[in-house]
Amino acid sequence: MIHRDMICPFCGCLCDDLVITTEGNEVVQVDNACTLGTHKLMGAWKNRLKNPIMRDGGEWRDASYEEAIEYAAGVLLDADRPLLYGWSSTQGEAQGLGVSMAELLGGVIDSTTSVCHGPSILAIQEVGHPGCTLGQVKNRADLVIYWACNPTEAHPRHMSRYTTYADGFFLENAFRDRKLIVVDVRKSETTSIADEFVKVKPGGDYAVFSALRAIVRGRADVVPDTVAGVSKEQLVRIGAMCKEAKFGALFFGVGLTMAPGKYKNIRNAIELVDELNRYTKWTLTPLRGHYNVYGSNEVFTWMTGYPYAVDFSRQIAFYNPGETTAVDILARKECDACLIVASDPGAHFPKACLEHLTKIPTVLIDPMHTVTTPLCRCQIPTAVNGIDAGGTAYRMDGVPIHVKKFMDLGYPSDTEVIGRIFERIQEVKHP
Amino acid sequence: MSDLLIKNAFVIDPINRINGEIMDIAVRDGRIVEDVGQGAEVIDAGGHLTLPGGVDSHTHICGTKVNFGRYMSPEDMRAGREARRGVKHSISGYSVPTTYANSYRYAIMGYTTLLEGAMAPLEARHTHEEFSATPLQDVMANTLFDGNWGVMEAIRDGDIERAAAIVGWTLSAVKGFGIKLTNPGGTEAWGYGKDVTCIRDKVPHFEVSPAEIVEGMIRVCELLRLPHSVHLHCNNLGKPGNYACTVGTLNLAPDLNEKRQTLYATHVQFHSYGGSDWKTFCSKAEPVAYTVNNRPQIVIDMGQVMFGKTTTMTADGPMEFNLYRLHHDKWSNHDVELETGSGIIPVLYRRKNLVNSIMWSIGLELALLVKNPWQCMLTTDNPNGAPFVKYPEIIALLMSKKYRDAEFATVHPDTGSKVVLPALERELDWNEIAVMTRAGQAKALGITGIGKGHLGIGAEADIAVYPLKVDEIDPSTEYQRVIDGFAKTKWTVKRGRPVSRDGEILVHGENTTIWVDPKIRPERDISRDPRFVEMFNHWYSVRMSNYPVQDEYLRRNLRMETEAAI
Amino acid sequence: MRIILTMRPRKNPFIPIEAEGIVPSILMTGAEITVWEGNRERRLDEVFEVAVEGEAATVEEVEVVLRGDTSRLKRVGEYMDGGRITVEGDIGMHCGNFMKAGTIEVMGNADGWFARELCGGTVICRGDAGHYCASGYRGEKKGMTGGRVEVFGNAGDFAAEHLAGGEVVIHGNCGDMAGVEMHGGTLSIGGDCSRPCGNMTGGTCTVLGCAYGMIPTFQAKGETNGPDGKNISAFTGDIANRGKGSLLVRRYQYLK
Amino acid sequence: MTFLFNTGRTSAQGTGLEHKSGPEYREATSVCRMNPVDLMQLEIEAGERIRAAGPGGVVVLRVAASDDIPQGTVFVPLGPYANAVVGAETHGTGMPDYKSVEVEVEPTDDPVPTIDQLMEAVGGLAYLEEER
Repeated sequence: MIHRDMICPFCGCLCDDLVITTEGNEVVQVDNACTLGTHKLMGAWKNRLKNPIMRDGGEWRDASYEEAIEYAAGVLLDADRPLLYGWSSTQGEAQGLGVSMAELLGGVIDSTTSVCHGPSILAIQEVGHPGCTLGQVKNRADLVIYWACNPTEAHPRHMSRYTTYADGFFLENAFRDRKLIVVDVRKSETTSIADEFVKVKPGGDYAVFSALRAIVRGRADVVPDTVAGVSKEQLVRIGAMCKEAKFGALFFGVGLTMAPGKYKNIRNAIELVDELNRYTKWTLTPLRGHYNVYGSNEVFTWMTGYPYAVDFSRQIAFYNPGETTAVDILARKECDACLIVASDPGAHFPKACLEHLTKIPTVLIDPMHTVTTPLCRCQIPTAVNGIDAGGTAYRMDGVPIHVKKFMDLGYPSDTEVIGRIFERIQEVKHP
Repeated sequence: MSDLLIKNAFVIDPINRINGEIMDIAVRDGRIVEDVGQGAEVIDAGGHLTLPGGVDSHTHICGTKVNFGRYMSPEDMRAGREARRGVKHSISGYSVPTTYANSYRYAIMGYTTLLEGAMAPLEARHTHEEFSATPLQDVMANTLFDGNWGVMEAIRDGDIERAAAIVGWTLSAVKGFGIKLTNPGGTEAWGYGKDVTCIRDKVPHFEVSPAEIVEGMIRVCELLRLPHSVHLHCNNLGKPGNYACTVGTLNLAPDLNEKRQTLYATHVQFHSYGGSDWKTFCSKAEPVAYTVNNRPQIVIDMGQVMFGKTTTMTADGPMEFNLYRLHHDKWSNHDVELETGSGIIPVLYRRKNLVNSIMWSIGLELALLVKNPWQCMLTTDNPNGAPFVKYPEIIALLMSKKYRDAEFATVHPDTGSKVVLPALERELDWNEIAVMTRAGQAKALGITGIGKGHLGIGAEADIAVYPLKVDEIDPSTEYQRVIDGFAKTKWTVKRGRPVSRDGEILVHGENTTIWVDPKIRPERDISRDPRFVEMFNHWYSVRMSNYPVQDEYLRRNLRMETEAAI
Repeated sequence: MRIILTMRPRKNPFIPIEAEGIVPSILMTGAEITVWEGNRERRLDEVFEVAVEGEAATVEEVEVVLRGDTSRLKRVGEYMDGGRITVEGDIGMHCGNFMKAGTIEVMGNADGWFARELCGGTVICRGDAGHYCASGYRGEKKGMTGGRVEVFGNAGDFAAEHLAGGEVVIHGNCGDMAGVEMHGGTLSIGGDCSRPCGNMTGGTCTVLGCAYGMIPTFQAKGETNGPDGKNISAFTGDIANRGKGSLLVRRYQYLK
Repeated sequence: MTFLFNTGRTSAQGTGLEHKSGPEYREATSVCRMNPVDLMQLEIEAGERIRAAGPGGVVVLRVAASDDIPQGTVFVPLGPYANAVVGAETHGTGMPDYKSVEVEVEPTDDPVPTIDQLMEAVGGLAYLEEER
C-alpha cells in the first residue's frame, strides 16, 4: 500500500510530505524523508519490545499489560514525590493525560525540554519571542543565520524545506538571493556552504551577541578588536548584512542552550533580533529536536500555565527550572518513583541522575529496548506515534499537525496505556 | 438527562421581550420546555435576577497566541492560583489564565457561550484542542482572513465568488465560525516589517487596499450566508487620530442583512482616538458613536480598558511592535504564512497615566453614546483592555453616574479636558445590560436560532441566576452590590445542568464547538481548483491534505450548515 | 521568645520540605501550622521537635532557631515581617524570599534562590550561597528591591540577577553572570567572578577581584577610587542594552 | 592533558536513536573526535582509545581524527558515553553542561565498555533479548 502526505515523527521539522510504501506489516519504501526519518520509519516495526517486562531481583521476566499497569499505578500512588518525565515523542493526547495524572498524584511532570530548549523558554519568559511560522521564512527570508546548530546532521530537511534550498514566493532566484551565515565553535557540514562562517570560541556566544547589538545600534566604538575569537571587522560586516536584509531569520540550536550562561545566550540572541526589527524584519526560531517536544510545552502550558518542569506536590502548579527540572530532582535524589514516557534519559542524562533512577521504582513506557531499559524495574511497550499510532504534534514553529497511523502491530498507544494507569489512580484518589 | 425546574426566577429576557417577570423555567434534555413533571430537580431562584447565560462575542481564550501569552508569562501565573479540589482542576493566572481557569471564572460570572476572536486557519487544530479543555462553555472561533493570499488575489481580480469559495472551504476545513479581519492588509505588510496606515493604502505586492478587502469580504460573508457578519478589527489600532480611519471604515458597510448587522467592529475603544500625537491625544468617541447611531447595519463592542496589569495580544503584529517600542517590555511576534500575524506584550494601565485614563473614558463613552444597546456589546477584548473578570465593574460603571464620577476623581487630573465622560448622565438599566452581555451578543453572532441568548421555549437551557434583587437595589447608588452580584452567580446552569453554585464549580463538563459549514456548489469547490491547489502546495509549509482539522478534534459539536449562493 | 525547631530524623531525608509557615510572626501566635514533605501534608511537630522558651509581646522579641538537617527545608522566612531566624546548619532553597523586615542568619550554606525578591530586612549567610542568590523569579522584570544580603563565602551563578534595589555583598567569589540584567541597587563582590552585569541598565557593581570574560560592550571610563581606597577601573553600560549602569572592576580579562 | 569537552547531535547518532540496543548506536556515540595535532601530542593514533575524566566520571572512548575540531577541544556525540563524563550541575537552569566541560584525557589500553556495562555500572540490569 502507498500512503501519501504522511508525517515524519522524528525531528521538530515535522515534514508532512512523506510517501510510505507498506507490504503487510512491513515498511518497504520511504520517499521524501531524510536519512533520520527513513531510518526510523523503515526500522520501527522491527526492534520492538514484544511485551511488558519486569524485574524480579536480578532477573528480567515477561509480564502482562495488566500486571505492568497495576505495578506502575501502585508505585506512583505510594510515592511522596513521583517524577513523570519524557513526553516528547508521543502524541498530545497522552501528554494531556500525563498532566492530569501528575496533578492528581501530586507529582512533578517534566519533558525533555529541560535538557534541550528549556533555556530558550526561560529566555522567552524574560524578553518574549519574535517568531513566525516556517513558511514565512521560506517565502521571504533573504538572510538566514544558523547559530550553534548543525541542521545538515540534526534537521536534514530544514534547509531544503524552509531556507537555503527552498523556493520563496518573494524571491526570484531563492538559492542565489538568500544569504547564509553560520556561527559555530567548529566547522561542520553546514558551515561549508555558508556565505559567511563565524567561528566563535566555546562559551563566547554571549559576548558576540552583545557586540553585535552594540554595532547594530551604532556603538561599534566600544567593541574591542576581537570578541571571543571573532574579529571586529567581521562583526561589523555581519551587522551591516543583518540591517540590509529585507527579512532575516535566525535559527539556533542546543549549542547555545547548553553552553555556559545557558538561557542568557538566547536572551541576548532575542534582544539582537528585537534590535534589528527597528531597522528591518527579523525573526528567530529555536531548532527543536524531538518531533513533538513543542507539543509537550503547548499542552503543559494550557493545562498548568507553564511549558515544562511543573511541580504539583501541593495540588497547585509550581514552576522553577533548576529546582523542578528532572536532572536537578534526580541528581538531588528528591523523587522516590519515576515514570518515563517516550524518552531515553539513560542515553541523555548525566550519570548521577541514572544512579538515582536505579535506586527508586522506575517504570518506562517505550516501544523499544533503549538505554534506559536496564535502569528501570518495569517497561511497557507501546505503539509508535506516526507508525502504528496517531495523534497531535506541534512543529518547532508551533504549527499543529495530525500525525497519522498507517499500520497496526497490535500494540496499545501511549494514550491507552497511560489512560489505564490513570484510571487505576483515579479509583484510589476519587473513589 | 434529568428534568430541572427553576422556580421564582426574576427573568429579564430581552429577545422574548420579558423585562422583569417572576416565572418558573422548565428544562428537559438541556432545552427549555413548557413544563416538567414532579420528579424534576428544583432550584429556587428566590426572586433573584435570572438571565440567559452570558455570551461573549469577542474574547481571547484559546489558541496559539493565547497559549503563547501564558508560555511567556510565568509571572502572570503567580496570581489566581487555586489548588485542585474535587472535580475542579488546579488553576493559575490572571490576565492569561489556564484554560480551566478561564472556563471556571466565566462560569462563575454566568457566561456559557464564548467566541474566540482570532484563529489562524493554519493553527486551528490548536484552538480546537484548547476548546476541548474549556469544559463549561460552548465555544466558536472567528477565523482570520486579513492577509489571506488567495482572498486578496481574488478581490484584486474582482472575483468575489472565488474569494467566497476560498473562505467557505477554509471555514469548513478548519471548523471556524465567522470571518475575522484584523488590520486587513496590515498583517501581510508586516511580513516585511511594514504596515498600512489606513483603508486606501495598497497592500505591497497584492495591490489591494484594506477598504477593498473589507467591502469584498462583506459581500463574501453574505454570499456564504454566514450566521455572523464580518468581524473587523480596523486598521491603525491604538494610534492617535485613528478615529477618522475608523469612521471611514464604518461608512464602507452597506446594509445587506435584515436579521443582523453587516459589519461588527470590535474593540472600538482602541479605534476612537483623536489628536495627532500622544501629547494631543483625546477622545473621539462622539463622532464614532454618531456614525454607529446613524448606521443600524453596524454593531460594535467596547474593548473597555480597566486599570491594572494585563497582557495585550492580537493578530495585529505591527501594532504590537509599536507598543513594544513604547514600553520596552517583553515582546512576542508570530507571523503566520499566507494568512495573518500576531503579537503579544504585557501592559500595565495606570490611573496616573493620562493616555490610559483617556482610554478608560473612551470605552465608557462609546457604550453611553451609542443609543441602541443592541449596537454596542460589553467587552474588554479580553485580555487586551482588561481580563474579563472586570466585567462586573464595567456593568456597574455603566449603571451608575455616581460610580463613574467617583472613579473619574482618581484618574489623571488632565483627563477632563480630553474626554466627554463627565458630561454623560445616562445610566443603563438592567434590561440594557442584559442586551449588551447576552441577548445582543447572541443576535450579533447569529446564534439565537440555535437557542443562544434567550430563554424562550426550545432555547438552550443556559441560565444564570445572580444574587441580585432588582426591586431592592438602586444601581445608581449601590454600585458595589451590582459588582458583587454580577461577579458570582447563585447558579449557573449550562445545557440544563447546574455547573456552578455560589462560586463553587460543580461538574467537569463538556462543551459544544459551534462551527459553520457553507454548502457550496461542487464546481465552485476551491479544493479542486488547480491554481489554488498549486498555490497551496507550493507556498504553504504544510500539504493541503494535512491542513483541514479532522473531525476527531471536535468532541461535541454543532455544525451550522448554510446554503451558500455560489 | 525563642522557638527551637529541631528536625527529626526522616525516612527519606532527600525529599524536600516546604515550610513557608516558619516565620516568627506566625510561630509566635502558636497557630497550628503544617509543612509539606513532597505531596504529604504534615503537622509541624511531626517533622520537628518544637521547644518554646519565654514569651514575646512583639515580633521583634522572637527568635526562631532551626537545628538538624535543614538542607532540604525550603521557603523558610517567606514574607517574613520581623523577628529573627537563626539556622544553625545549612538551609534549603528560597530562604527569606519576599522578606520585608527582620533578620535571617544561616551559619552553614544556603541553597539556591537565597533571599529571592527580597524587599527589606537583612539576610546573612556565613557559608556559601547557591545559584540565584538575591535574584528574581522567572519572567519577572524586577528581582530584589530592598534590604541587605551578605554572604561571607562564595555565591553561585546569576547572583543578584534582575537586582532593582537594596544591597548585596558577597565577600568571596561569584560564579558566572553576577548582576546580569541589574537595573538598580548595589552589588559588591570581594573576590573574582565571570561575565558580570551583562545587559545592566542601572545600579552599581563593584568587583574587587578579577572579572573574567568581561562583557565587551561596556565603555571604559578610566580609573577611580575603589571602596578600599585603591584604584579601580570604571565602566558604564551595558551599551548593548542602552544601559547606564556602573561597573567597577579591579582586574578584568576579555575573552579575546 | 586538559581539553574542553563538547557534545552534539550527529546524523549517525540520530539514525541510531531508534535502535539503541544495536551496535551502530554504540559505535556512533563512543567515538571521540580530536584535532590530529592533539592526537600527536597524546602520542596515539586514530582508532586507539583514551580515558576521559570529567566532573561526572570517567569513560573510555575510541579516538577519531578530525580537522574540524579545534585544538584543545574534543567532540563526543550526545549519548551515554558523553554523559558518563558530564556532571549533573545545572547552575539552577535545569540544563547540565553538555558543552564546554573541562576533561582530563589520557591514552589507555582499556576496552570501550558496552552500553549495558555502563548502565550496570550505575546500578542497572542489562536486558538481553537474545537470551529470551
